[in-house]
Amino acid sequence: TGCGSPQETATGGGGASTAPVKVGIVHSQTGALASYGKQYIDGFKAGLAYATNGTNKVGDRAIEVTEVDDAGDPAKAVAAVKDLIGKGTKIIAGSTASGVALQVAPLAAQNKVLFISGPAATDAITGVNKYTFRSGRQSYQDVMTAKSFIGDAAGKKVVVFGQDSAFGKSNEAAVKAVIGGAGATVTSVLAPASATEFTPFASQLKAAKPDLLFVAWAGTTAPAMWQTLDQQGILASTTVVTGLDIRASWPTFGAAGAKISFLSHYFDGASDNPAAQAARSAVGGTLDLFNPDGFTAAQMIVRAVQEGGDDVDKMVSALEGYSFDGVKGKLTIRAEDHALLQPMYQATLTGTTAKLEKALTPEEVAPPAAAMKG
Amino acid sequence: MLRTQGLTWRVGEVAIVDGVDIALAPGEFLGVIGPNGAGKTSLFNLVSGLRKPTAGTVWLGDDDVTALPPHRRARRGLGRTFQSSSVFGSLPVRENVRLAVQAHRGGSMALWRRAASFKDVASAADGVLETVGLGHRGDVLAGTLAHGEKRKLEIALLLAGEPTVLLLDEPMAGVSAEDVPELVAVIRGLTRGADATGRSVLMVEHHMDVILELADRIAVMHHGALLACDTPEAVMAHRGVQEAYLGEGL
Amino acid sequence: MTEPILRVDDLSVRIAGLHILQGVSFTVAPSGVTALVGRNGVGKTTTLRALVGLTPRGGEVTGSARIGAVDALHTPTHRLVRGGLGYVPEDRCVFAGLTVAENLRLAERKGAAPAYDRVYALFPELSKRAKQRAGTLSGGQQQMLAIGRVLLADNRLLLVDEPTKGLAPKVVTEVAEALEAVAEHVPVLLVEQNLAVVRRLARDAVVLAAGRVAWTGAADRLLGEPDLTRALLGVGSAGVPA
Amino acid sequence: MTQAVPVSAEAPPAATPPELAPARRLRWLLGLGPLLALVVAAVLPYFRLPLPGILDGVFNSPGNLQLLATCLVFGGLAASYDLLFGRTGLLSFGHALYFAAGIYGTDVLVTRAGLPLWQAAVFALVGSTTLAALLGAIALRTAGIAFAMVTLAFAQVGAILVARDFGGLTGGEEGLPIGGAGLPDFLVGVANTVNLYWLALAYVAVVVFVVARVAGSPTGRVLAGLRDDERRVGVLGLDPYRYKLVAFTLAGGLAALGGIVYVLVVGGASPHVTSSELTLSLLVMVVLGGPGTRWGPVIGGILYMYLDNRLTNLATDLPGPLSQPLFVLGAIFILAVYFFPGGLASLATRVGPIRAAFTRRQPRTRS
Amino acid sequence: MSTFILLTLTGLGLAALYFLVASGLSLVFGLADVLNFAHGLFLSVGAYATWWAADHLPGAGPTGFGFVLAAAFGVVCGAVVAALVELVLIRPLYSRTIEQVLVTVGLSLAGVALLQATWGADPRPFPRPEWTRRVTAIGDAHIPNASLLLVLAAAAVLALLLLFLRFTRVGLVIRAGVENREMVTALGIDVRKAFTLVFAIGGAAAALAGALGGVYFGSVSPAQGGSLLIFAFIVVVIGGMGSVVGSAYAAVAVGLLQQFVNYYGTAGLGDICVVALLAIVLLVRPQGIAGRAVTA
Ligand SMILES: Nc1ncnc2c1ncn2[C@@H]1O[C@H](COP(=O)(O)OP(=O)(O)OP(=O)(O)O)[C@@H](O)[C@H]1O
Ligand SMILES: Nc1ncnc2c1ncn2[C@@H]1O[C@H](COP(=O)(O)OP(=O)(O)OP(=O)(O)O)[C@@H](O)[C@H]1O
Ligand SMILES: [Mg+2]
Ligand SMILES: [Mg+2]
Repeated sequence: TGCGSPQETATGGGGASTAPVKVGIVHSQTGALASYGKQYIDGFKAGLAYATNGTNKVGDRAIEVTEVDDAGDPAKAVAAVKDLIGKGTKIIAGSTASGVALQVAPLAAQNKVLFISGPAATDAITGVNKYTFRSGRQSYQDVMTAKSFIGDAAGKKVVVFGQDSAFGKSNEAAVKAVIGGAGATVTSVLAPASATEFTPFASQLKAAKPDLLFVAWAGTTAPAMWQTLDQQGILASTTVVTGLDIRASWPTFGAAGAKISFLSHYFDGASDNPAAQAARSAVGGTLDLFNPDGFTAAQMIVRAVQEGGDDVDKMVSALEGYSFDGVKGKLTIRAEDHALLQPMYQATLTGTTAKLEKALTPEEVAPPAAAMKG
Repeated sequence: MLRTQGLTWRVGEVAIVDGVDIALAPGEFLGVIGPNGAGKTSLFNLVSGLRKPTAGTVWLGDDDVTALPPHRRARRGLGRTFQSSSVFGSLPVRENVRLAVQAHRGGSMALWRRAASFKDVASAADGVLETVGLGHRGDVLAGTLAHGEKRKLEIALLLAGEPTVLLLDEPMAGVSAEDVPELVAVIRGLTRGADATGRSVLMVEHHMDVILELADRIAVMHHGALLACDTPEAVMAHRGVQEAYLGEGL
Repeated sequence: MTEPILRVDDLSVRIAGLHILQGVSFTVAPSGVTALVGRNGVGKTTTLRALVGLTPRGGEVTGSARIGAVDALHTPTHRLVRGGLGYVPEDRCVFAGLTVAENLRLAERKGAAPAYDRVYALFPELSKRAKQRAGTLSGGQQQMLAIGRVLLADNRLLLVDEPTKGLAPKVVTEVAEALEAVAEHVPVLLVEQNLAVVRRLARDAVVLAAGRVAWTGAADRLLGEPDLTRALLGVGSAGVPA
Repeated sequence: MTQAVPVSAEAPPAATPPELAPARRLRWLLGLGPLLALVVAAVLPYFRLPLPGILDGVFNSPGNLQLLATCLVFGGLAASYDLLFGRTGLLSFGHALYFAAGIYGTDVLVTRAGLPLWQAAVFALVGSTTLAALLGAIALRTAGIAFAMVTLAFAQVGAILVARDFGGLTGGEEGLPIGGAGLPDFLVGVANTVNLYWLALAYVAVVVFVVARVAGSPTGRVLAGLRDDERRVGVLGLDPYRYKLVAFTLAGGLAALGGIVYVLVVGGASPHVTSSELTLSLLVMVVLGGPGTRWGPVIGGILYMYLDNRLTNLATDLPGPLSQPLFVLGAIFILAVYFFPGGLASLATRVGPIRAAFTRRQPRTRS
Repeated sequence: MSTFILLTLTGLGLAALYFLVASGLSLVFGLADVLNFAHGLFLSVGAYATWWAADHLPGAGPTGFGFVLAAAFGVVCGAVVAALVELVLIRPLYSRTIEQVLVTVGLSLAGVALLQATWGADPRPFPRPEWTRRVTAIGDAHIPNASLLLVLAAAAVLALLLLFLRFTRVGLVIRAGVENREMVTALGIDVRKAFTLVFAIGGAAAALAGALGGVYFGSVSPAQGGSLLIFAFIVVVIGGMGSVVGSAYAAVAVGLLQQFVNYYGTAGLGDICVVALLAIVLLVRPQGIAGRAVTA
């Protein structure tokens, strides 16, 4: 033990061009989003192998990945990230939960490290600061996809049914902006995330008689919610659009599934290209919703290291505007706000098999450019 | 000093205390006797305000205190002990008394002053402890005191409040025979002693000789009602008392 | 001198730091009533509760107590009772929410046919009020129920704690008579404040003072000699026991 | 009579408030001890001390300082809860509400309203303390389990309000990262983690000092009295309700202060802090440490948070259910009850006799 | 009007769920003074056991009699687990309420984590007999059969519990024990057997809630029990600890209040109203609707 200043923090690989590059993955290994986290990390490993041709090296520098569990708790995530940064890590990725992403992003800016947010869907991450990127899709792109279901929105009556929570509210806002902006009248019914009995809300939705019902509901109560909407005859009477969740959830739709039009971020079979094939074989047979996010994150990191070495600002500028082929197809990191422009999909679910209806080009679903906040 | 009129407490249809009238002159010592369950403790509960009477009134001095909560009555100089001794078991004896003293002197609501810094409280407390003969036990946890000592401590807590009217509920209960004379002396001190200025005492006790030794008058309770209230001699002679209490009736 | 049904040796009870019973030793004859007397708070109830194994939590019991061959201090309460020990607690403790009939039914013991006829013969009141909630009974009736409960089964020994506590003289007499009848078949250890009742029922007497046995002997002697009575029970006009 | 149990269950295993314990020889030394500990804890960050097994890497690495800061905050929070539970005998299941109020109050005022930190902190503190006073005034009309349940229910409302994200203030389940002009630079950035550590340390010191000071005050006496026998206190001429309310409010205020520190340490608020689990785990911390003692609760809180954080890192490598931090934590709850009946602090009193054996002076009776 | 019927009946369905959890909780508290925070775990156990049995247990299945068998299996599991918890964990801690709270809280954390480690955090599709997926039309109100099933089940459980308590000897012992445990032993009865039994009954009821709740929600997930527990507690306290009938009243009150406020008021207001109701009841009547006054 020697003396040291309490302010000092270890300094990266010390520039030595052969020192390994430290990468920290802070994601949910336990807690409510554990399975999302699992898919992410599987995808990441596949992506790293793919982008480095199996060497896990960039040039002659190994990529040294540290996985940390945040259990979905921002406090734990922040502690973990500070620890990693303190040990000289310059690249952080992961963030399964939006809450985590939002609280880690500021750290990236404060400490000038690269942060590539994972499955977290919140729009607030796009353009939050110069050092924050995202490897997944954002709510806005979901909604753009939903819009594609009703063709000309003008004069249509659209209702949003969502959780009375940040997730629900951000979707509501997006729908108002996107579909409402296109001339539809948008109203919304928000239910407490803790609700277990959905009949009151179902009755309200029924009374509204919408042309399009956009449902933003995540979490363990979803099956009960769908069952109620189905039983109250809502699925039969209007077009209902919602996001297609991970495979494990497909069976819980039961009969209701067939009556819903799904927008999808990704499902196995939505795309087919070298990256997808590589990913598929790497994760063992079938891809799932959040494999691509991990895969893409790895591709971005490799790119950043290739171009930037240990200089974070170089990494940032290397990523801005970068366009490449990922699992989903052609991906582009928009320079202004670091939005990840990517294809989205329309799908139908019969029993437990999803079928691709239509793939939408990145441009069709591109969110409007936001100003970079920090 | 203390006066009750038609004091009654019913639980359901049974009258546990039934129209009791007592009057206590300054400096007077009134003994209360009666069989178990006669309503003695209940009477005390009504007088000290732990229970609300269903009928009747309680006067302290010249004012009606029937509506006042226990702590307000205590401030007006009414102090009591409990039949089943209750002291602050997790506190040292000395702290018990200091708490009582400060409760009486005010200044309990002082979050930021060191309790130790209240020298007057400390000295007053020690004084009281000496009076009841617990001076040497100050540092012991009250919970670990022997029963008789607890009784003394209770009386100390009472004295600390410098009350003008004292209610003692079976102070001798569970006090081993050896301690009795001591305790009797202490209690006598309450009224007769130097520091006692016209202090009135109401005492429940099954221990007849103690009562006879101390009391100016004796009230006999039976089934909640006042059977007799007279000089010791008269009461001992009283036929009803013999029946009700000493049970010679059978 | 026949073998005593209950033999208590050097029984000590400490509760919350109080040394309540300080080495109590006495015996109970196999028939008739033995009175356990003493002023309030000397430890009569504590003694009985210790014998049935109901000493409150945190209380420690030492010494020995044998009911016949049974080691009372190391046998769980329910076993003792099933073994024929009847306990009538100080404050009756009938189940206020249950009817009289239910209170009695509860007291039926496995393996023994309940002797309702005996109980109803002693306390006709109870059969009349079978459907009434025990909580609405008068104190005296509650006491009868409490005693009736234990009489349902055949006991080897009854422990009865202040059955006349807070009862009107008339009721006291009734209860006394009932106990008298009971005592014909079963030995009784009776805690009683009312000396008249003691005089009427008890053959032997054990006097507790300050957690110790102060005197044992024939009840008549105790109550026959006023000085002794006074000295031990503090009833009367003078003297504190040595 | 059996029904008396849940009510009396309020009162924790009574321990004499050390402040009121009979003065001992060398008391001044004992007084100095804490000061020494504080100084040591304060300068530790200047040494790159490796604590293998306990912390990975050197003591003053940002990660460890962050972890310690979090632990310290909860040490203080537990101590504030002990003022309620251990010192006054009030079993509240809603204490975390005031902690959360401090957190969200500060966060919202700084991030949304753009107030400078110190102003936000003052407002949050005053606001939360007032809240505690108001809710306490209602809840304290009940007693025992009822009191516990009312406080639990109030906390639940807090959780609902935060989750519902009224007017987009709290950020709902996503939480609200603290930021904005109001935030002083020396609290921002990994390099400054040590400042957060010192801040948390200061907080613990403040709480322990305040609690000790209050426990040693005339009011402290009354609180101890309330824990033992409320009825008696009333007969002494004091209004129990007033004193209980004072304790409740003060404890709430201290918790809110903790919230203010916590939001800075973590750099944001998340709804986890409103969950009923947290409120219950406070009870665990205090009982783990030893209720009614000066250091027990602090140690309990620190230990609890340490485990809670470390387990997430250590456990994940373990097989089967052991990979679930919550499983291990829950198991620890249960084991703690059986193995530390009187809390960790009771270990001290257990070794007491041994110590006495060495020092000639015959030991004074202490519980 | 049809909305009213719909809300009422579904509200009762919710109430039924609360009651099934609360009744056991209430009995356990009333008799044994145990604040059982692990009670929600019994529900999860019942749900998972049923789910597991439906496709592993021979003879059991997702529909018809097979499902009944599966549910029965779940209920048995719930009862057994509850009994074990009482025997192993609670028994050494009687009349040490604080420690009990800690142990049961710890148990609930560990239990949920264990389920998660075994079957993952995501909801699993729950076996649902054909009939329970359909609705019954009353006027033009479509009542989900699942909630009707819940109401019937809860009513049956209530009736059985009352009959059991009133007419069986054990029931008598339990009622007496709730009043005065000590005196029951003094009559020669081993009251601790009754404790275990009450835990088992409570566990069984909760497990039934789990099995039917699974049908009702269409899925099962580890945290389900915990989320219901808070409300169950509120119901118990409002109803009066130890009173089965009280829990029934309270459950109905809470269920309907939530349902109607959520529809006519703004969403989420329902929960807050429930808490308000709790506060009011307790301030007016600290022992709850049907509870015995707690003597301090
Ligand atoms: N809260 C209550 N509810 C119903 N009855 C009560 C209540 N309190 C006391 N009683 C009854 O009132 C009667 C008088 O009780 P109290 O304690 O006043 O008697 P006491 O004269 O003090 O007897 P002892 O000499 O044993 O102390 C007893 O029969 C008791 O059972
Ligand atoms: N649980 C307890 N905790 C502390 N002290 C107790 C406890 N139970 C009894 N005592 C004390 O033990 C002593 C003896 O009590 P006990 O009830 O046995 O006396 P008793 O002879 O039955 O009196 P009584 O004639 O009034 O019934 C009393 O001083 C009482 O205060
Ligand atoms: Mg009395
Ligand atoms: Mg007695």
